[in-house]
Amino acid sequence: MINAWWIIGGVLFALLNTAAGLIWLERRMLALWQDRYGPNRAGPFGLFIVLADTLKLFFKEDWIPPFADKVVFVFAPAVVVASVLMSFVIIPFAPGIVVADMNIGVLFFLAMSSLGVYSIVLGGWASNNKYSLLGAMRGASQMISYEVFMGLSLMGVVVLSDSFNLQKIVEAQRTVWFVVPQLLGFLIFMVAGIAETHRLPFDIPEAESELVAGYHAEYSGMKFGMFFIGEYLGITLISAMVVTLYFGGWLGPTFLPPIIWFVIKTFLFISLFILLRASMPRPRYDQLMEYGWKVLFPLSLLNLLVTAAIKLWLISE
Amino acid sequence: MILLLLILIPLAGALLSWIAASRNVLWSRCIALASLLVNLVIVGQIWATHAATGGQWIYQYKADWVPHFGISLNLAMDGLSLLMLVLTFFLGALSVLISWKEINQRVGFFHFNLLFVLTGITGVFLTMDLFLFYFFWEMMLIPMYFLIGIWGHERREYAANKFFIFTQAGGLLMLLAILALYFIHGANTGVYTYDYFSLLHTPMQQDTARWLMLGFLIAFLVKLPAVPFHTWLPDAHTEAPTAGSVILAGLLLKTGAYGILRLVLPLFPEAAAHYAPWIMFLGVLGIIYGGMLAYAQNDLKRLIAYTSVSHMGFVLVGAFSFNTLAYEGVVMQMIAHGISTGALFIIAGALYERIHTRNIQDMGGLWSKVPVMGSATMIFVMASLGLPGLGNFVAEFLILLGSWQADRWITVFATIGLVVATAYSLRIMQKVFFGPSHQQYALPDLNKRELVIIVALVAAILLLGLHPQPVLNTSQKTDYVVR
Amino acid sequence: MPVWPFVAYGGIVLILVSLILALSYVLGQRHKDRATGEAYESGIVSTGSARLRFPSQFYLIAMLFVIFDIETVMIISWAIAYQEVGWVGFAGVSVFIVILLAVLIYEWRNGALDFGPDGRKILRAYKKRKKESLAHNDAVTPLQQQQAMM
Amino acid sequence: MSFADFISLGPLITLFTAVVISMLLIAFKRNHRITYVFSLLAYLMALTAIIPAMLYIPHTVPPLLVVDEFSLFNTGLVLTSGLIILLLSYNYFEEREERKEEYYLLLPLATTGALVLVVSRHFMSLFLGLEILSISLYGLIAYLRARERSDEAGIKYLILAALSSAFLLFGMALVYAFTGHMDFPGIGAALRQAGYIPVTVLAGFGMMLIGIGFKLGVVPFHMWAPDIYEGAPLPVSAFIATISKGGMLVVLIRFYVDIHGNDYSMIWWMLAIVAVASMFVGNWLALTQQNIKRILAYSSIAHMGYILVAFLSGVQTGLEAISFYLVAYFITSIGAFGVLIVMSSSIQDAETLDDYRSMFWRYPWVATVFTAMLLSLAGIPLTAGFIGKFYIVMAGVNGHMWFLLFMLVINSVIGLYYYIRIIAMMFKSLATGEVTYIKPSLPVAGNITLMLLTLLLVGLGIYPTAMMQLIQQMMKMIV
Amino acid sequence: MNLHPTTAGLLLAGILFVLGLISVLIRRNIIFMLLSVEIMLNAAGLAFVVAASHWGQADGQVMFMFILAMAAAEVSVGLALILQLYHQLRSLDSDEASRMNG
Repeated sequence: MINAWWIIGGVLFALLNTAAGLIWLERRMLALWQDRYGPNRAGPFGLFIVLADTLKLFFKEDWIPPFADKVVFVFAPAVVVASVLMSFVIIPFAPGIVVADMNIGVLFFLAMSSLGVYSIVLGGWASNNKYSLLGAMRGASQMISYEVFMGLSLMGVVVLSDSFNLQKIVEAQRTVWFVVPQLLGFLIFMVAGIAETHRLPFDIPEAESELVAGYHAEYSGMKFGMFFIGEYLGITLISAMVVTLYFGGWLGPTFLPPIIWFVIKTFLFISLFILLRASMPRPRYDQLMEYGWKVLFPLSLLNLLVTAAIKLWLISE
Repeated sequence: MILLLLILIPLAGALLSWIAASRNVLWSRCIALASLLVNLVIVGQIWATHAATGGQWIYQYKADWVPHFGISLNLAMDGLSLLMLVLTFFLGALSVLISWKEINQRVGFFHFNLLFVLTGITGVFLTMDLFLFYFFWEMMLIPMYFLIGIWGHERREYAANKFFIFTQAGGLLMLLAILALYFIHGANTGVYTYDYFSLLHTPMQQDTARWLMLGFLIAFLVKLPAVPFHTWLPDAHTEAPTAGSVILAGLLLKTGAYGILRLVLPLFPEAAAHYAPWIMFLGVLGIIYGGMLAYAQNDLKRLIAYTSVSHMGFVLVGAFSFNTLAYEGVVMQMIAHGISTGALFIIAGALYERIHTRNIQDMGGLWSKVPVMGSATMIFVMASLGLPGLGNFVAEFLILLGSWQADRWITVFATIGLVVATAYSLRIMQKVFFGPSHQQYALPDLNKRELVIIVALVAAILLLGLHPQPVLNTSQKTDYVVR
Repeated sequence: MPVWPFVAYGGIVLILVSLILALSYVLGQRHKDRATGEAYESGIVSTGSARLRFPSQFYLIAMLFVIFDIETVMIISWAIAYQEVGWVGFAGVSVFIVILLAVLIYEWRNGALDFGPDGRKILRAYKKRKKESLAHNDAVTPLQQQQAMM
Repeated sequence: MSFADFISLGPLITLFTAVVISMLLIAFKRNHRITYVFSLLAYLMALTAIIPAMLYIPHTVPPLLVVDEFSLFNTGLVLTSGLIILLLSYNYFEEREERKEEYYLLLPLATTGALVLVVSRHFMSLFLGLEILSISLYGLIAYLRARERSDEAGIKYLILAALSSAFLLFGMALVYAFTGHMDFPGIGAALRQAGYIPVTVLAGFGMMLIGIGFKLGVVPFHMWAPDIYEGAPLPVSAFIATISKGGMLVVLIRFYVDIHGNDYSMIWWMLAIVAVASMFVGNWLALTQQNIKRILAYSSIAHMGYILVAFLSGVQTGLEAISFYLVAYFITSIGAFGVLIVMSSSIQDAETLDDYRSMFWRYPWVATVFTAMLLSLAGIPLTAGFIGKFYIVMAGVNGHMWFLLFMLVINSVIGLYYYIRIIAMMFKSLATGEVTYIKPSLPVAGNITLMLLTLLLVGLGIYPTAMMQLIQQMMKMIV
Repeated sequence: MNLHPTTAGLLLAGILFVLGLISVLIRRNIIFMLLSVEIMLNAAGLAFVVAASHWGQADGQVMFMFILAMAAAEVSVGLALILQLYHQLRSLDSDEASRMNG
């Protein structure tokens, strides 16, 4: 058993670095797919751009608009970072390497991810800017809508593994990864995850082309940076969750230690996120919402019912 | 069965005359009159057949109604009921007649209400089941309310409301008492019933009996009315249409007296005896106070109304004297008062029809113009003050004789009431028919229809005064509580 | 499971976040220009506050969310115990979900799930209008038509 | 769920299924008439479903529900009343509201709530039924969007109902915290074992009383009633006055019987005070009102007081009396509101006293019905109300509640006054040149319904035996 | 202070409840009133959970879920009504929304 302090420290350290590193990674990969250079000046492969960006953000003006609701304005970006970071406590990176091995892990994840919507609403509202407000409203409606299906799509996994505990869920995938019996659930969860993190192509709340920068139009400096970090942390979180729930978590052939498997899988999904950004056009807001309510929601209910029926039938056999 | 018929005939008449009125008003009147006359003939027949022979209970009829509670359709007729019914249908028929011209609007509904009241009154006089008694008791109210409230004079709504609320309040107290009696009887004997005969000798605590008696008594005192509860009466009588006043004074008041004779005394003899002095005192108070107030009135109908208070005082005094003489007087008084006061109201109505005022200050010197009406009035005024030879004299004389045995002082004061009666009675004659005439009215004397009515009434009152024996005989067919 | 790592982790996260905020506040530069204090609206001078009324569509979504999220809670509580309750429970939750779907269909048909203008619907309505007005034009004068519309 | 459970809960399930189906019906074909006819059929089917359910009584669906004769009787009562209200509604909504179909979802749903209340024997089902009922009612009360008082009434009811629910829930939680049971018999047993009522539980009961009292509209939780009655559409007011109160009353009776409420004088006193206050406040406030809806609201407050008197008598006759009174009161109230519905024009409801001036001469038939209904409310013979009041007084005398009875008598007389005032208004003639603005719609279905109600009213007033036997039968089961 | 956990929990719930109640009584804005009522409901829910944990039963939690569902439905209807009311009155002051009296 590794000392819990080490786990805590390790997880936090890794996460923050990943989030920062993703800035570089994303830009490099986008460049790769779009056939251009990307950041390549500072340091090897332009890696130091991460450092440069961070420093720049810290020294940027910490502007609080005079017309804004100041307390909420400052508070909002902190929420997103904190809530996403908190979500990671339940992720089993490897056997035993988990901050809090909760028996309601999945629920905790859902709870924390729904906290994220607060940062958008509060940030957008506190900015007292019309773009921000509109972005916030859109973001909020998008996120809360997709949260419903997200929770429902997860239930397929819960039914199969009979537990909310993520370690147990991973253990239950020893024979077959849940992506096989739960393909539909996986797809729904993936889509909902993208919408939850309001990543491209579902970045309706920020939508540069129509809303400038959406809910964080008035943010600058490190507060903007925190939204930024929050987004990357979100990507990581969803990837980690997908891996844990559907792709066997740390499971893998024994020639590599479990944690490496986990990291590899997670980074694959992070790359998938970036690939999606590079390749997909943005849907209209109403298309997004209607797609969710009219397609994903009934599908997720159906998925759950069919899964449970088959499982029950198998048990009774 | 015939008893049920007596109730059903006016009920059917009520509905039919209402329906008929939409076709032809005359039919409506005829149906109403006919149904009452039929009933009058029936009871007359019964009276004639059973006047001399037969036991105390002439007819009885019993059928289950709500067996669950021990409520039955228990009807019975003895002498008292018989007399009351004769009076009811007699006055009922007359009131249809007097409304013949007076009521021109909503004739069907008027007759419906009139007959409905009479149905209720018939029921009250016939029923021997306490629940049923209460049922009919309440049933009288609504149509009477309408009679006053729709066809009455200026302040009709006020009067109607007052009448309704007073009697209803009394009725509810009676309901409580009935129910208490029911449960006490049930608890003591194991038989839960509202049957009058079963309840007659219910053993109970002295205190309880007194409370229950008060419950009944107050309902009847309100109806009667005795003095502290009388304030609804002048209003109701004054504002009601003539037929309504006749029914009120002639019949509704009698239900109160009937209730005392039928229920209060037999059910709670000891309690009644215990309170007798106080109640007799109330009676005397009514006699004198009512008479004095009557004297002070200027409104003719109001004056007559207060005389009722005074006369009913005699009933109260007589009823609580606990001897046969007084009881016979009471029955006699009920009938005679019904006829004489009814007649006075009819005359007041006829006058109002002609000169459109009830204020006696505006009248005077009418004798020369309407001598027939005047002489008729004279007869009834004399009856009212108790002139020998007329029904009221017999009644009051018997009552005073009876009460003398019970309480002398009461009797003395009651006799003083007679003096007051003379004063107010003569005032009517003096102000209306004699004396100076202030205004010149061109008014016709009684027409044929009115004449028929008046003659019938005069005949009745004379018969009562000169040959009271049949009535007295019949009234003896009742088991009075004597001590 | 010990609780303290969780608490410690949470504490560290909080400290970290506030540290970042504080640091940027301390380190950040300050300046004051003519338009610094104005809201950014793509270069146009901003008009009024942003405390606007927004479409009730958003309220509708909030209601939908609240209702369906609570349904999710119910379903979740079944999902955790579905083995114990067996087929009976399954039947129960099926009924529940069928009702839920019925509600969804109802809202769908009533247009609660149409978040934007539906092009086809508008086109259909337009065509209908046009047809009607053509039919009208044959029979009535424009004045009458105007009156009819009023 | 066993087969017996299904059959026993048949009426409830039928009605609820019908709600779901008619929701789909509305989704695919929005048509007032179709929806209306379907709802009528649903009520009829639910009523029919009572017959097979009778085979299995008494049947407990542990732990939440119990189907015995008492609940089946009240199920029938609730369903019949719902049906009648529905019959009266068609024309009313046809004339007033553009989107009227949803009414036929909400009304059966609210009825379902009442049905759940009727069969519940557990806090949970009590709460569920109450909330199904309440939440549907919010919608129903505010249904007429064009009318300005409608959503004011709705929001008022919503906040107050939620508040009272909170009280009810907290009270339940306290009781549960002490006894460890949420089913009524369990609580009763636990209390009996303890032998006394601790302060916590007493506080719990008190808080529950607030919640229940609100629904019943008894003093001092009555403030909402007149406003809501005035603002709500008339059929909905009829619903609130009857089914909503009746359902709650049934639960209250079951709860009180199961916990042997009469053994604890504190509970008794709480209810007694409420009863007396309800009678007085209801009647006094009704005296000065000019709006008939408000008069009916206050009168219903007073009637709840009367019912509580029978309730407190603690004898079996009392429970019978309540059942009978409920039947009479349902008929009467729906009838009275029915008259209001029939008399209302499409522009405004006929609600002020002046709208009824001389009504007897213009619409004699409706006026007769209204008179009959008012007399029944006042408890005058030949009407069901008379027998009902008689029954209550009988129960009171049987239980020696002399003081309460005395209060009841006084209040009956006060009550008489304002009922009579309406009647008197109907008989007044119009002053010359005066016109009434109400142009009643007088729909045929409404008139037929009213006729049936009147027949029922008079029928029960003249021949109550059959109903009494039925009630006596079922009361043997519960006590 | 050495409180039994159940007592402490109930006490907390009670305090929440009273706070909510006071807030309902003094607030004039309908939305805030609604919010306060929600607080009261949640206080009741908390009391249920505490009681359930005291007896080691799940009933209280189930009840809490029902309360949650009911509160949600109530908020939905409430918001709709408030929107409509705002449409008419242009205000959410509860004194404004009190045109009926008598």
